[in-house]
Amino acid sequence: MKLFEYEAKAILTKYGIPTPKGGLVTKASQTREIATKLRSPFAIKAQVLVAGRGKAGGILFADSVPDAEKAARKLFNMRIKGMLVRNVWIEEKIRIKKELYFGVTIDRVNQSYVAIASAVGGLEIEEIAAEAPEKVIKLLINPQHGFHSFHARQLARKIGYSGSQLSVLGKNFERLYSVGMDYDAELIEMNPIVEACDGKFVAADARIIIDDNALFRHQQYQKRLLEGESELTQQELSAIRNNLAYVKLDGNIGVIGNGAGLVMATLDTIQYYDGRPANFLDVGGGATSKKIAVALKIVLSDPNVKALFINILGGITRCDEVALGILEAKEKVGVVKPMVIRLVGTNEEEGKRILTEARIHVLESMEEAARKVVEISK
Amino acid sequence: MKLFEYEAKAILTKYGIPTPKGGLVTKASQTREIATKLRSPFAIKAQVLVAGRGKAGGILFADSVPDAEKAARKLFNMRIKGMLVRNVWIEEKIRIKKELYFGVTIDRVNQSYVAIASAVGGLEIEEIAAEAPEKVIKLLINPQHGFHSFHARQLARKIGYSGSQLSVLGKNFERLYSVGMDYDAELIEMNPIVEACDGKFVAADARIIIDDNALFRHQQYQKRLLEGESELTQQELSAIRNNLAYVKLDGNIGVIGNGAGLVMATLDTIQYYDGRPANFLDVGGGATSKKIAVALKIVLSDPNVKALFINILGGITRCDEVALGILEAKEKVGVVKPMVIRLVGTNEEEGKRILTEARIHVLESMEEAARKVVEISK
Amino acid sequence: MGILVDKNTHVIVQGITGTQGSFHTKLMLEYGTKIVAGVTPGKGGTQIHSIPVYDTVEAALEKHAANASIIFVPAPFAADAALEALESRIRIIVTITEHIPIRDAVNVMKFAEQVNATVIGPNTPGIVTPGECKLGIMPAHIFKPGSVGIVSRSGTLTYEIAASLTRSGLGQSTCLGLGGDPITGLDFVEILRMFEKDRQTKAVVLIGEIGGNLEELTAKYIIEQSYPKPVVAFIAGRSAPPGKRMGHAGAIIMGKAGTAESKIEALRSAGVKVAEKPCDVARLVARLLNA
Amino acid sequence: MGILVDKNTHVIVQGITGTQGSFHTKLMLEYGTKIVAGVTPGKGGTQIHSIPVYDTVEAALEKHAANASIIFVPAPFAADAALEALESRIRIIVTITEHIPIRDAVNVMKFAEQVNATVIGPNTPGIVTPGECKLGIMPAHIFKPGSVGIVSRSGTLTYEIAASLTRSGLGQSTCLGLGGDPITGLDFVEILRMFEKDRQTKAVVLIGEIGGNLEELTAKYIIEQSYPKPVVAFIAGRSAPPGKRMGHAGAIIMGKAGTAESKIEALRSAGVKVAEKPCDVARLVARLLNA
Repeated sequence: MKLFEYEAKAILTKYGIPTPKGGLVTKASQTREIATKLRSPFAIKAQVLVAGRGKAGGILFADSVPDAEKAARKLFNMRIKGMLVRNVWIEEKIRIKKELYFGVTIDRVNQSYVAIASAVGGLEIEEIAAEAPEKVIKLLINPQHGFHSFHARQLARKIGYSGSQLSVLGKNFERLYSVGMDYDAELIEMNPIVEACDGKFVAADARIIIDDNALFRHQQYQKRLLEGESELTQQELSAIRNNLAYVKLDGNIGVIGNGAGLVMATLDTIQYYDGRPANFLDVGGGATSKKIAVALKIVLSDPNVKALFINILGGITRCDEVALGILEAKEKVGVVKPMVIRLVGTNEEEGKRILTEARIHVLESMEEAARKVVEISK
Repeated sequence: MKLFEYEAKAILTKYGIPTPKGGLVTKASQTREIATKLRSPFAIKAQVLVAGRGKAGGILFADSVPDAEKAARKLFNMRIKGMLVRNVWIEEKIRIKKELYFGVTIDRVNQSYVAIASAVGGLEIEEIAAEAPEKVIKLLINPQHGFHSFHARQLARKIGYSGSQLSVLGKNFERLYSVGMDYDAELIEMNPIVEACDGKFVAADARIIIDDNALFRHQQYQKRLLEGESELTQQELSAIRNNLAYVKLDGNIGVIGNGAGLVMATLDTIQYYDGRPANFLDVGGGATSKKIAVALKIVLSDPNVKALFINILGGITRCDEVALGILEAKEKVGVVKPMVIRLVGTNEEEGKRILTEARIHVLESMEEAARKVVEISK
Repeated sequence: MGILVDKNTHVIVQGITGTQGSFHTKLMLEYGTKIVAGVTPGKGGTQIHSIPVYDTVEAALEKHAANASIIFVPAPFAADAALEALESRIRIIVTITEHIPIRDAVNVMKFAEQVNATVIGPNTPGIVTPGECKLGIMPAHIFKPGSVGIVSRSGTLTYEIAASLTRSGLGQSTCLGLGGDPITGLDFVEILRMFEKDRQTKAVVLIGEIGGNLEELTAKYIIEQSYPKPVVAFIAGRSAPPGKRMGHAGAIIMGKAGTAESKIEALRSAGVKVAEKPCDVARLVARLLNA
Repeated sequence: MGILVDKNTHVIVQGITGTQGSFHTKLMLEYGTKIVAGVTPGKGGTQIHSIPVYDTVEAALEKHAANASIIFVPAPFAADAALEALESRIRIIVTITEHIPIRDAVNVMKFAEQVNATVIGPNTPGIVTPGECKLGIMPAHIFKPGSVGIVSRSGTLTYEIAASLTRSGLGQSTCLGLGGDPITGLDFVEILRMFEKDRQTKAVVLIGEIGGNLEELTAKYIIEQSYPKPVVAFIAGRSAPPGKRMGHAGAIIMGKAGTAESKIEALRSAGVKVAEKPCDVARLVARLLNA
């Protein structure tokens, strides 16, 4: 789960990491009130959960309160990479001497956390690594030993700091690591953390992605994700609430299957036959008829969908139960779009019988089914 | 630093460990108001920082509010092992089925923490261990791995629990461990943790000793120790505030030295010659004249002191500086009691000269000096 | 023989009394897996499918000898269960549970590393050495003993491919899922190493997917070691967009890293035959084994 | 030779720019200790007594080879400094700092154990192998090379006894303080083992005190191993009351545990000569060495 910049900054502040003084604007008309409490010049930033917000025009600057208000109005009327701007964060603009990067994320190969610091900041860390790999310093963290002050100082030194700045910058690294652990962040970064002209360090932008699987330990944010604002579409939200894995794509063939790998392979096979999948939807293991119904509803709520492909490999899941589920779902949801169903595995015969009797054609081969649904979709 | 029962219970409650419903009474007249909010019968407990409070009559019981008030009044008029009762904790008395013990403390030999559980509680754990060693279950904790739920359940099982009680009891053990770590406890125990007649578990008494060296991480308690109520005498407080190690004893020879081992050996030597030390006071390394002055003041504030023994082994500390310190201190504090000074080590000659000129006799042998001060004290 | 589990594997089931744990215990017993005890805190003293249940792993091991554990414990408590098994000197741990927090998984893996234990999963269908031992939730009937080793990041897709191998007469030595999470106990390279040593295994099928760089590292390993057994791969997620998790927490393309193209290219340049579609795998394996 | 430190010990001083660190660096240099670098975060690039100072241990070791560290860092940061040295593969660490929180000390000791390093202290006067290397804060002039190994839980009391040995013509092989805290890196038994192997050491002086049961365990060890070298002991704290910390955090009698009587009795029954007063130690040692 991605946190908004203003949420992330509030947490950083709580942990003693300096961030620019600022305030959240939920309506453009509030801008004046908030801006007058700050010192100009201002940075006015759209609160959207997309990367590359800056390049997309989501960050504006203003020298006066009226200009700040204009900027806020402009942002509130924007869509950034398709996302509506619902909130704007206004803060004091920092006089930047240097932009740095610091973050903590997962190192999959080493089954560990890794701290990353860079003397270049402001860009995506992958871009920095691509352009100047020698500037990106990594340190593996054994969570049993933790990330200590001296680790933080080692990194601060390696990105070029010494003297009291070394200790101060290190302290901020250490604090960010604490935030990351306490909030189960799979990614946390200050990008950039800025060395201001006065030599002080300020986290000018912050990004936190909480591990979805750990959200039960962070109920406040889980609640916000499911009930409040988020980057999720209605379909995505509905999927999360029903424990379905759903990803919207831009084709016209709706896909439902059981198992992430199988569904990915189904999309690939559709594409192999020149079809265009409209989504990824994994119902998981042992889905009930209710779950299948919700899945159908979500997929069909996409107006682009011209045909449906349901690909079930009954293992522990029994095909007859799946068949009944599809029938029940079809009836409830009122599916009118053409469906191609591939159903194999445990109790396959019984499942096929049920569907065939309901005049739904069932195929055995995933490839054949894919070819067929692509044909229909054209 | 020892926490009062009511402080410890407040922390336990914060961590979700059930404790009896109760309230703090700072004046006997408040008892009625607090007791009426509770369900009778009541336990009324003197808040003093001494072990064996129960045996000393510091815990009373009452079936009605008026009786509770009487009990509180009685406690407020008591001294328990010399300690004045300043606060009383009144709580709902639990219907006890069984008293258990759980605590976490330091295992010096294994350089580790150790969790201790026992199917017998209510007594000091050392007594339980002496009487029924087979009932005391120990589990070493590697702090890098932590104390996990399953560790807690292992202990709960070994003291005789199963079923849902096993998990509930284990959960309380786990929480107490968290308190211990979070508060830098060198000892934390629920003694007893009670299995009530309804099968639930309640921490009927709780003890927390915070590692003095970690108090800087727990400023709230450090402040309470130095400024508020505590078990410390004025001398002890004054010593702590001045970074001196002071322990009151019941003899008549005041002792000041540098280094804990040396001071202990000094006391032992005094005792060896049939003298009785009035205190232990270690000024530490490189004490300034100011520190020596405070030390003298603390030692002399004990009216039992008939003679003083200052035993300094100048190593890094220079004897001449110590001599000047003693003179300065003597003047400031106005010492009139006889003093025996043993001064050897770095710049010994100069030190002796300074003191001899001030007509203070200086000895070289610790044994000789001890013999002499014992003689004077008789 | 196969790798990791066989006839001599004696198993405890952690979380045996839950719906999943109980159901799959029955199926594993039917398969012939030697389950000696179950563990569910608070359910000690009961029985499930005639298997005695204990409150702690320690208690179970006081009465039974076991060298492997399979975990069905709910995600918030699964890491604790794994650590419990590890501390009790169980050295093969199959973690079926999905949705375990990353932080918890990292702790388990570090501890396992320290004590030299093998963790399969989390979020894995498990491991099966056909005809000998099934430690997982995969359907039994799709496997048969044979000479193909299968290692996968997926569940049902593995069944799809295993079933088609079986239909083509290609039995399996061992089939296991690494798990669909970003942090899993094993990687492809470790399994390739085991398959290399296993006499029964004549060819390896590797089922990868987008996310991470395990497949690229595997390609490197195959080149560096001149891996002696034929390898056929299928990589799921060619059509996946960047930045989206495709069901598995680990299946995500970050920027330009973790794409199917990158993996396929790396494997191909290591001489691995990469199938275009799942159904092509069996044909490629057959061709290599007959070559 | 002596134990643990000698002419080949190359030292970094952590916390070299503080009052204590700077002062004792000077004294150690005067003694001939080979100090190669100092570390104080934020003071990198400066010099103290001509010794270059670095911001991190890592940075110091990029330029200098060292196999020991002595720590003068203030208590709240001392454990971090010890871990830093340990992670940089320094394997002998002398922690002079006192008042380190127990939790921090436990972490350091566990890590040291894992990497097989030796931690002396915390709250120790350090270690000296007379004539070769002084890694500590003890006054230099009271020692002279010889054949008596001294191991102690105390500071000034050790000086008292060492000085009286020296006055009696009994030089020392190595003298070290374990530290006055409840959690210290070494115990008497480990040092006895080292002194046993050290050819130069002919007799051992053990200076214990109330609290804990290190002395009792040592007595047990001496009996079990039929320890071959004569041991003389002094135990401070016979007159200490129970439940009070006598200056050292570790010097406390808990209930009936940790009394001087218990220690003295245990040592005597192991054949150790226990001195009644500090000044008796030298005489007992002389008698044993001449026997």
